[in-house]
Amino acid sequence: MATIQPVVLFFVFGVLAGVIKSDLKIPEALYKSLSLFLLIAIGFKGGVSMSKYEIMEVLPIASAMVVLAALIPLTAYPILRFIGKFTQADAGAISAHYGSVSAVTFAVGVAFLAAKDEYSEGYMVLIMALMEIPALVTGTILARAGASGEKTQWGKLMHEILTGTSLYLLIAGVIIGYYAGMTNNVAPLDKMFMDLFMGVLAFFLLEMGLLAASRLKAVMAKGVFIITFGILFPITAGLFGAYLGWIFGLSEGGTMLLAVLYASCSYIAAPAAMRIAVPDADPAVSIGASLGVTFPFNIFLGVPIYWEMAHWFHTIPV
Amino acid sequence: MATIQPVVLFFVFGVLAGVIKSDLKIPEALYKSLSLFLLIAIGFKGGVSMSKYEIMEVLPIASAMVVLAALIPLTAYPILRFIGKFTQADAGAISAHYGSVSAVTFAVGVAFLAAKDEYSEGYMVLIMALMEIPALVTGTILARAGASGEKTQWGKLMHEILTGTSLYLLIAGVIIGYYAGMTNNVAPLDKMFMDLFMGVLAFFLLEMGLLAASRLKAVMAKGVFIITFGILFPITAGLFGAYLGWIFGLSEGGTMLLAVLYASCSYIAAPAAMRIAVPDADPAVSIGASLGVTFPFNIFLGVPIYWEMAHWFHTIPV
Amino acid sequence: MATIQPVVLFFVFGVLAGVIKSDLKIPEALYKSLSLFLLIAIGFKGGVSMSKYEIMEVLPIASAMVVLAALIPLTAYPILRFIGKFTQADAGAISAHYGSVSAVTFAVGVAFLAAKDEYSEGYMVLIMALMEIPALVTGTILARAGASGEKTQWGKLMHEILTGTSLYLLIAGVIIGYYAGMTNNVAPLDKMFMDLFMGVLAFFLLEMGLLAASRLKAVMAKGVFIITFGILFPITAGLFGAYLGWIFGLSEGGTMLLAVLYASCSYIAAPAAMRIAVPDADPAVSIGASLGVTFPFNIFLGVPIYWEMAHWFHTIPV
Amino acid sequence: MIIELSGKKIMNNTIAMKRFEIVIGIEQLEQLTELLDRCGVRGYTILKNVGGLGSRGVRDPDDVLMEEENVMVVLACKDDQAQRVVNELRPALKGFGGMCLISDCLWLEGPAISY
Amino acid sequence: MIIELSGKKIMNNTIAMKRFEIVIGIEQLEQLTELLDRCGVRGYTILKNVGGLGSRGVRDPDDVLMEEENVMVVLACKDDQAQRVVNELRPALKGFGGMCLISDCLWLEGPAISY
Amino acid sequence: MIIELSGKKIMNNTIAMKRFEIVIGIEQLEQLTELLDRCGVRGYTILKNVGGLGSRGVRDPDDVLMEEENVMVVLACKDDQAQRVVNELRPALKGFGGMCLISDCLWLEGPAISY
Ligand SMILES: Nc1ncnc2c1ncn2[C@@H]1O[C@H](COP(=O)(O)O)[C@@H](O)[C@H]1O
Ligand SMILES: Nc1ncnc2c1ncn2[C@@H]1O[C@H](COP(=O)(O)O)[C@@H](O)[C@H]1O
Ligand SMILES: Nc1ncnc2c1ncn2[C@@H]1O[C@H](COP(=O)(O)O)[C@@H](O)[C@H]1O
Ligand code: NA
Ligand code: NA
Ligand code: NA
Repeated sequence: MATIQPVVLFFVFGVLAGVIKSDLKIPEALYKSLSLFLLIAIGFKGGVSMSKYEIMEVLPIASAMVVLAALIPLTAYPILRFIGKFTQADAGAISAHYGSVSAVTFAVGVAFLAAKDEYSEGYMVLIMALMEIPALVTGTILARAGASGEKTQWGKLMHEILTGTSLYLLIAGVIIGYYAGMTNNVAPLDKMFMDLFMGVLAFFLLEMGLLAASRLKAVMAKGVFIITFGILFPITAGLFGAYLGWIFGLSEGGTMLLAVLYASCSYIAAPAAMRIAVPDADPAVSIGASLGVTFPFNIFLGVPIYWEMAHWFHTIPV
Repeated sequence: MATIQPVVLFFVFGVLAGVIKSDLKIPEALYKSLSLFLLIAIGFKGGVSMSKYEIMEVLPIASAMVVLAALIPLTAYPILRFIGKFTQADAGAISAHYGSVSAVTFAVGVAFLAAKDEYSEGYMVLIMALMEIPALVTGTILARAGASGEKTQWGKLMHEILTGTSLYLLIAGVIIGYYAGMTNNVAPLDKMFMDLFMGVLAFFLLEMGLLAASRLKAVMAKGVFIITFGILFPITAGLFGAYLGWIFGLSEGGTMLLAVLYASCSYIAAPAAMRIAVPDADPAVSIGASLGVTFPFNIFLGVPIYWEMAHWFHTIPV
Repeated sequence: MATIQPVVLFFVFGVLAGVIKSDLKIPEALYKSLSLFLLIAIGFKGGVSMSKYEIMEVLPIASAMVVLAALIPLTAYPILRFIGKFTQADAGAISAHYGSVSAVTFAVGVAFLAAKDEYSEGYMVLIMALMEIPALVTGTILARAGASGEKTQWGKLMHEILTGTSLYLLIAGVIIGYYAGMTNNVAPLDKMFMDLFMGVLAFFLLEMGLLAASRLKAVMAKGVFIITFGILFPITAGLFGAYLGWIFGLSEGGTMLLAVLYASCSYIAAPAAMRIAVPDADPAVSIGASLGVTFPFNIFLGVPIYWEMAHWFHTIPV
Repeated sequence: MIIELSGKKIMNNTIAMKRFEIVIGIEQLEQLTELLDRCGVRGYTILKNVGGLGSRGVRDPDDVLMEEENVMVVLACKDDQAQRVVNELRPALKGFGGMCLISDCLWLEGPAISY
Repeated sequence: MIIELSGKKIMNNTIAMKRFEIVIGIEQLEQLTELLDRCGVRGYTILKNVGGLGSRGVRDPDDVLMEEENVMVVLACKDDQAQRVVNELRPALKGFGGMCLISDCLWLEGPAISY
Repeated sequence: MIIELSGKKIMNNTIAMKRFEIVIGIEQLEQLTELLDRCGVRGYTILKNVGGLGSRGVRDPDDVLMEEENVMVVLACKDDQAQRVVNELRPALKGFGGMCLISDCLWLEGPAISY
């Protein structure tokens, strides 16, 4: 079994600080600055490595992987609605969270591969950026279909999804990285966006730990179902992602990252979108499940498991 | 024509985010931290490279270049007053902005030279720091001479100019860099102030783009004159700067940077000074012209143009 | 005499900015972010180098050095109470500050050794983290013993000391650094926590200068005693620390760092603890002495002096 | 110096006015300021980063994940203006949530008129 | 539109209420909100990062070394509720320090009831 | 629990007072606190990072280029003190701009006296 990376220990110390009620606090401006950094840096890195392929070649495969991500909320919804007994609004909103992705989980996956010196396809970043769209739209439809009450604000929702900070900065990072790669000008920017990546991730994980700790109560209140769901669902989604990655001929690293994307769930972009699209859903539940259960599971156990999955598929003789 | 540097694309994405009303926001504390960084880093870099000359040798030339900067507002004022039909206060205040300098434009110029591996004189930073003084004083005189109303608060103004963050940190950076250079102790500080320079500039330009977008309406309201002025005036001032640089025997890189300094205009130090010295001027107009027109022009087209100017002068046989 | 390091000039420019009333300001979020960084980085660095010894071997020596730190407030208290004529509360609180340590002074000491390429024991960081405990407890006892009024909130105080940000992040950094060192995974994190250390220290010292300047008035009001105490006491404590370091067989660098720890005094953790434990003490006095007198003395003169002390002891033939 | 609530000058150099104190979510601030502009209001004060408890539960601007923030708008105006504000604000508040308190106050004359 | 202080409806679409304005140190905020919960209060507004002068001297939230911060809590409720708050708050404030001001106000009807 | 505006104790454990609510630019805050000190005021509360609209147009503390910021100062004091504050403040406000509202309030007895 793969060793735990030092960087994820920062998450542990964040949670612990919350639990023992340390006065440790991450200034809000730092948290926001770090997430800007991570989004740009992830995009930039992906863009630089994308500058080495023919984009047009990968486009159809990438699009397929994005579109198929709509299956995730479609699978999650009935489980949440009929086994979990959530309201339609909550079940739809949680589905949208699980269909959407977590850039930080992705970053932990990238760090995992880097520690192993494993190759992965740069355009996985693009897939990450675009996967939000089908997931959030599908989740919203599930939450609102046939529901009475105010009409869904589709215009506002699509604006939020398409211009939201996460998608926007990832894409901006990809384009700038791509341009820098094409014009051989990566050099002066990499000191920031590549060299410091892991250190910034460390700080961010510390804060994520604090935030997760602050959500523990909300998770506990929902009991066994949400914990079970928050662990079993990502494993299943990750398996599906790994399978797709293998089918589509990704490298082992890329296969694992696709599994991570399918398995990870959002706690920033999705809540923002759901506030607009499904205002009657309770954000405490979806954020609690996403950040309090699935996120820690993914960064500690999920990532190594998805790696094993990717590895296993790649040993299947074709 | 020289290629556009990747770092300036961050400005483009900042403007675009503003235009499409993305919820992208740079925390105020980050913006302020980045500008502290840039000022210190620019000063430090200049100081380190100054430690390689005899300071006394360059002092007379440097002083001349600083004093001659007073000609910029003297030229801008009549154009603004009589062609642009601005009030005396506004014309004077805008003149002060254009006589003053933009450290970020300078930084883009330095990055441009770095990408070309071109040498430039380190003491250009000192000139930048000091150029504010004659520009702001001249602009204030133009704005207030003969004007009725409250008396100009010269004491308060000079205090603001001389102890303002920009001038202070540039000079502090120069002195510390000079000392570090002389004592061969640059090494541990360069990882921060030199290696990260470009990455910090990237973030800063993203925010500048957002800020510029928020000023577009104010610029549009002033119409054709301000756009024409905001482009033609810096070209003229830049040409004058390039001519002076060549006359004074600067290197090609130094000549170009002097052109950049003469062409660039302020949107931080000058507004602060003008608030005190010319409270009846409308800051929206001067910041709009400076940040909405001249700044983008300079970083995209101006810098390569001033480089061509510098190059052209240096091909003149002496 | 050793040369002054460039990084401490940032402190000078911070003080100067305060004195000339520059509008230079460090955003609060930046100050807090930088101190999080410094604590983690100091811990991490120590942890990495600790991963190279057998921890169990050093534990007894380290514990002795921690416990003996309780002697510092015990020495300071009678001087403050009977010569300085402070109230029991103030004398106790100031003793606690001087028994406690300043991570930034320690960092300047580490930088001093780095510039000289001198070895020091990594576990000094652990000593620093733990020294707070006996110092703050002893100081509180001194301040409250026999005093009437509300009962000391020992539970709350111990919680504050043990879970306070400083101790917590230092220990977290040590553990993560230790783990990274053991598993040979330091590499991606060192770009942040080691390479940028000096640059971050520079910014932090700039802010410390501003803060010290804002305390000058409070110090002056207390006159000659506090200045004399603020200089002579750390020299004495430092001598004691150097003696102990030598006795315990530390390297010259380690001996010097122990002197620095004994000599330095707190202005962050101690005030927080004293607010809870000794609410009737005036924080302006203790912070003024600590930050306005002892801190600058230590980083400019103290550090080189403690180095000479360490050197001198090590020339004694055993 | 007793304040009489009769709407005329009652203390030297003061003018009787109405004070509004409105708390709403920041996402509605633009709509509110536009509404106030439409009413011809010439001055108000905005405090951001406000939290609280209300019918929608706790709203904490420091919770980085929830992104909830209230704003408080304080507004002094004359009685006739006040009536106009009340008429416009009441229906709008139904959509906004939040609250609006109204009380009497005196405006100390001196600074430029901005009411 | 004259405000009469008789405790009944006095302006169209408004309800007479009491307005509390409490300023305490942030370290006591949790205790205060628990106290208000106990009194059955259903709405209040919290402003953080507040400074001031009082019996304990100057408190400046911008002073990074002193770590002193006040909060202001604004609270509108009906008269009977107000009496309960007064009864609970008075002894607590002795420990807290700070201040509490009470005044009359009108609640503009419209938004969901949160008092 | 009806508040009578007669300046004497009217509710159990409360003292009738005047409440000042002053909004000015942050650049004048120091002058204002000095003025209040001169009047013998012993307590006030300061809220920073305030924006608003007034005779000088919009002032937005979040606009990093304009560097405009208002502060709100809330102050409770007894009637005689209040008169002194009014006398000093009125001329000063002419230079400052901004606004000052005055109203009646009750001070809940309990904490240390800081008025
Ligand atoms: N009628 C008013 N109601 C509430 N606040 C006001 C009013 N008039 C002015 N202010 C506040 O006072 C500040 C300065 O006003 P002025 O000096 O008139 O521009 C404004 O930015 C507002 O915050
Ligand atoms: N009774 C009240 N007193 C003071 N503030 C209130 C009250 N009710 C609501 N609020 C404020 O208005 C905000 C929105 O209220 P609501 O729309 O009812 O959730 C709350 O978060 C509080 O800041
Ligand atoms: N008379 C007053 N007017 C306004 N605010 C006050 C007054 N007295 C105290 N305060 C506020 O209450 C806080 C705590 O007061 P104290 O506990 O007396 O130091 C002060 O820092 C002020 O913000
Ligand atoms: Na997912
Ligand atoms: Na210029
Ligand atoms: Na010590």
